[in-house]
Amino acid sequence: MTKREVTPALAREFGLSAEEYGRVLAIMGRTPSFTELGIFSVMWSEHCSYKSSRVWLKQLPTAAPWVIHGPGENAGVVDIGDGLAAVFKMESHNHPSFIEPYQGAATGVGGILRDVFTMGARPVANLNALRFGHPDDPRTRRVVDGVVRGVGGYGNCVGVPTVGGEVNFHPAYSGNPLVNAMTVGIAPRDRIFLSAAAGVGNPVVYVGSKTGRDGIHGATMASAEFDAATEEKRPTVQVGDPYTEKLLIEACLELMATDAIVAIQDMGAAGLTSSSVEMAGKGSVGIELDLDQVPQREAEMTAYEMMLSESQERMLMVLRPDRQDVARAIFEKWELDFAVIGRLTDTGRIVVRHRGAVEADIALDPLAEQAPLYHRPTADTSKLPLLGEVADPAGLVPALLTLIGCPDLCSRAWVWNQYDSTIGGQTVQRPGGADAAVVRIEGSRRALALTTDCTPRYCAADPEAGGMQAVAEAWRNLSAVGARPLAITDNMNFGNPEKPEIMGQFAASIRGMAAACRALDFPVVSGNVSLYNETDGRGILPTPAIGGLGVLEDAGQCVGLALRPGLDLVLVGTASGWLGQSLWLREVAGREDGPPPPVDLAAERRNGDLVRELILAGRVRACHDVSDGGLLVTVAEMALGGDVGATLLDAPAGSVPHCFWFGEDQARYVLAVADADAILIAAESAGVPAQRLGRAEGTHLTLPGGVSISLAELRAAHERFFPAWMGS
Amino acid sequence: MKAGVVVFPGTNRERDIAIALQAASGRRPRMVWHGETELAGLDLVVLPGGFSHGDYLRCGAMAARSPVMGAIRDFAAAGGHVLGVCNGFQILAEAGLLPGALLRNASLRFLSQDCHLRVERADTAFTRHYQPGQVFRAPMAHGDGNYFADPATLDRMEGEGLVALRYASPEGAVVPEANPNGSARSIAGILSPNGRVMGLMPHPEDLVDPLMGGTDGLPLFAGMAEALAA
Amino acid sequence: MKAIVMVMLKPGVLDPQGKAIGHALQTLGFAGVGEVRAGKVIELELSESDPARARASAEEMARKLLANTVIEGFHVEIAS
Amino acid sequence: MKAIVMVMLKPGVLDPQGKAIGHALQTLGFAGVGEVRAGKVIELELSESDPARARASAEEMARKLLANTVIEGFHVEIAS
Ligand SMILES: Nc1ncnc2c1ncn2[C@@H]1O[C@H](COP(=O)(O)OP(=O)(O)O)[C@@H](O)[C@H]1O
Ligand SMILES: [Mg+2]
Repeated sequence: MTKREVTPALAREFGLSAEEYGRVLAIMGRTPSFTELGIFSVMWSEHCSYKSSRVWLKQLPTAAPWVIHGPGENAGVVDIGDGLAAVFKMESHNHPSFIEPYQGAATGVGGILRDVFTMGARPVANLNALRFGHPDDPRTRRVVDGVVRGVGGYGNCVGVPTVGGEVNFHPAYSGNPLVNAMTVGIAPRDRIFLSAAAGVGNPVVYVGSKTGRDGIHGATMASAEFDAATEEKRPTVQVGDPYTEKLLIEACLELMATDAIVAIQDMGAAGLTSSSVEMAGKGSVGIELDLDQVPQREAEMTAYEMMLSESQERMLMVLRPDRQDVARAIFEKWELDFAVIGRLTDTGRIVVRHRGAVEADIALDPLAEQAPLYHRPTADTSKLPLLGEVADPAGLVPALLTLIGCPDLCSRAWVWNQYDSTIGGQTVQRPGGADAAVVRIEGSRRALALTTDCTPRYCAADPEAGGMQAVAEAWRNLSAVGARPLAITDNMNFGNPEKPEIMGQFAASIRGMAAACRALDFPVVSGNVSLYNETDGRGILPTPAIGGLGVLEDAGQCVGLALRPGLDLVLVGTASGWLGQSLWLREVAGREDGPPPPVDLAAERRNGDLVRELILAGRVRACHDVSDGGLLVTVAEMALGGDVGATLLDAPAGSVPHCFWFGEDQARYVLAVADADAILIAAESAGVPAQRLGRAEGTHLTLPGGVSISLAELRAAHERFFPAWMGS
Repeated sequence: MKAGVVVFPGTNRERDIAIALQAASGRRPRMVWHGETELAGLDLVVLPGGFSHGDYLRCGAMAARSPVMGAIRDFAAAGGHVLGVCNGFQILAEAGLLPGALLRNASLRFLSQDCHLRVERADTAFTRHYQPGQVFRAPMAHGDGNYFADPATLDRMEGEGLVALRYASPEGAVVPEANPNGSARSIAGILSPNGRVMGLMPHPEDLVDPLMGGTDGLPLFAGMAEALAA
Repeated sequence: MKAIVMVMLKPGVLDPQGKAIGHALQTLGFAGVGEVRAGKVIELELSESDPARARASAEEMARKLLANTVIEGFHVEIAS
Repeated sequence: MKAIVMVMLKPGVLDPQGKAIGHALQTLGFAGVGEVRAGKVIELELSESDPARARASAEEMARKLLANTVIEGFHVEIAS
């Protein structure tokens, strides 16, 4: 890219406001060079600086005795016992996935994997939380097809099982799908690698793939200076190479078994710039880079291009000088590039040289400390009035068929069948088998439970309740397999933060999440913020996606959701018949209305603790939390899971049947147990409401009053949508 | 049984295979790097699943031409036993150690799901712990498992009893509905004429522990451990 | 009339497949191999008998379906 | 010198990808599309400057690696 004269207009093109550019001038004491301006613009971008969200994120609780590293590192780290730590994080690749669904999703998976293995953890599981436009929108199919292929294409090839996730559809995501990828890894708890550089004189080493002109600063793409010739060289969509990533994982883990690494950081957004600036900044040292040494894929790359390239599958390390050869041998064995591209200094500055010229020379402290931080105005989020009575237009069985077959509730087998979920040989609960995926830790009885959750329609109606609900549901899904919930990662997907109503949604969601995290002892240890998810001025539904992690001491104690014949069904929790924002209301009554179900955090905790205790005591054969679609959908999913029918008792006296069976009250679980009476007694002594629901038997789901529907018919309705829609 | 597990760049199910071999034989297999050519002392060589060399160009194509394959060819010629699973099967076919080729799944999608396999030959070192006609469950995870050979080759293979495993319904019926990837004659696993080289697409190694939902795959490894006990 | 549509990644877009093939050729001892790019070729039997119209139609197919123009370019040849 | 190697499935080998493309073209409203076959193209930059020798070498690469002759045929073109 040809250098251009640095002017306030160019700064604006690079996404810096006049005030921000003024700050750049003050820090530099002169007009910055083209490359320097590029460095400031990416470091101070929303993506790297969290300038709109930082003030709010601080409100999230991040500590607990088992938290080893909270937010601020490449990923969160928690103690899972046996001298091991789980390392995990979730990250969005929303915009790239709309432009190029396959590569956008694939590189999203690649990026989050690097965040985890850069800390010394072997990745053991991937999850993906996906939101798409309405299925009737002609664009949606192509996006779904590409995203699912991309997630699978990358994860399957690197050999990390994809064990869970979620899929939602809503018109608000039509021009703005959400692809949130989560990776979980395991490391010895005393062998965690961090990114703070140390040791003046130590070599700065680049490993992985070569650098090309991939994904360079979006702002400059619109530059009027582009002509036909540069058009060909135009910053391009990043293409992922999972094969190289697999080699990079093996090479890094092999090197991490030695004592060669002082600090390590993946090159993610803003590539070499953010990795070198952050490593040096965190370690309070200076750094010198010689770009002539950077492995390059294309000819004639400029300093600007190399500093801003987002080529995939690259890492930056600081090594002990006497271990450089050991490291080089390992990377050469794995056929990866290895190059010493600089060294640490004591100047507190980043100095970038290329072809004999100093292309950038910036003091690191002010670059970090004077980064913009905005207290953007927030508008209060209005609450919807309570729903009045809503009559049942359909009857229970037709409503059940509609719900269990609708895009938001139907079987996701079409999706997860494209993801290798068994590789590693440790997957105890695969997708669809339980409320959380369960992955055993190789060589032990211990296991991790993993889930992602968010109900965006609740968040849109009441962001605070929605944020709370998302955290509570993640906690509930972990409890429902018998795991002890430990911590979450989050992915805050919102619209334009410059609009007060969007910032209001953000702030309220954080408030709700923070309250739930505190009440459930479920801190946030990592996360990601994705703003400006808008097309033509219309924002997405506020979507604070939550990735939850829990631990089981003995994988053999976990339960799935499949019914078995002869068991009693018990509902734990209270059914008030809450229809506001329920799927029944939307799919059956045709309304999106009312406030979402309130979250009673004390009840969540009490009910979940009881359920977990019962599971670990071996008194529960199957368990499923009650979420989207309500009680009858929950029971139907359990029946389909075990291929056994159930006979249900009457709704309690005084309740309205369709409200009872389809309401979406929180803090509830359905248990399948051998001895319901004993469970009811246990619940009573714990102060937890519980009631008998029915019994698992036969080949039909039989509702009170004797109406019944065969499992075969239910299954056909449940499994129809995806294959029919995608044409195979 | 002394087993070697070959690791190509991009192989990713070597740990799964090692776990299954150890569960069955009590012995840790030796990991053999793709550049090695020394296989002396081994009773069994396993080529595990994965995406060797990214599976770029064609699945298994580049791995089939790597140095270790010459050694494996000699090892097989000298009567050694070789098992290729998934990518390993693709590599053996690309190397010409087994007939035919593995094409894209008929659905053109990666398929990760359980399938059922009917045992067509129970008199080999690999399958001796199953009964003839027995059906067992196995996970599968591949994009290119659609077995192809020309009709004459298929007829010859059937005649010589070289089909080891077929996709079937849980009840053992070999029907199109139970053929997940479009394989010719529902073929899931085949043998070399001397019965000492076997390739199969599914992953019995991922079903050897009740915690993972069953032990249907264990007899494969137990059978080899018994037959090849040194 | 036969149309042959060749679809290749645009210059500058990473081509992991081409890279791996080049590497493998080198390992197999082929000397003098420089850059390798991998792409797709689609052969279409068209009922159209006018070459110009056949080309125009194949090009439209490439734009609409055969190529992903975000990352790929294409090239059409007409044979009879 | 540039060699272009086109690799196609042999006649008689089922080509589900070609079939799927044909079907999709029809759905998009393209009329008069008969059989569709999908294959691969590999472009090689060769240091060889003699066209005949370049061709011979590309053909050997195809036989040894680029095509699986159990299922695929190939065709080499030399451009300068
Ligand atoms: N994108 C996905 N990838 C893998 N598994 C998925 C995906 N979406 C949904 N699943 C799986 O489908 C099952 C049902 O999902 P969901 O209805 O969201 O569960 P819940 O309501 O219990 O949280 C879960 O096992 C989940 O992990
Ligand atoms: Mg759930």
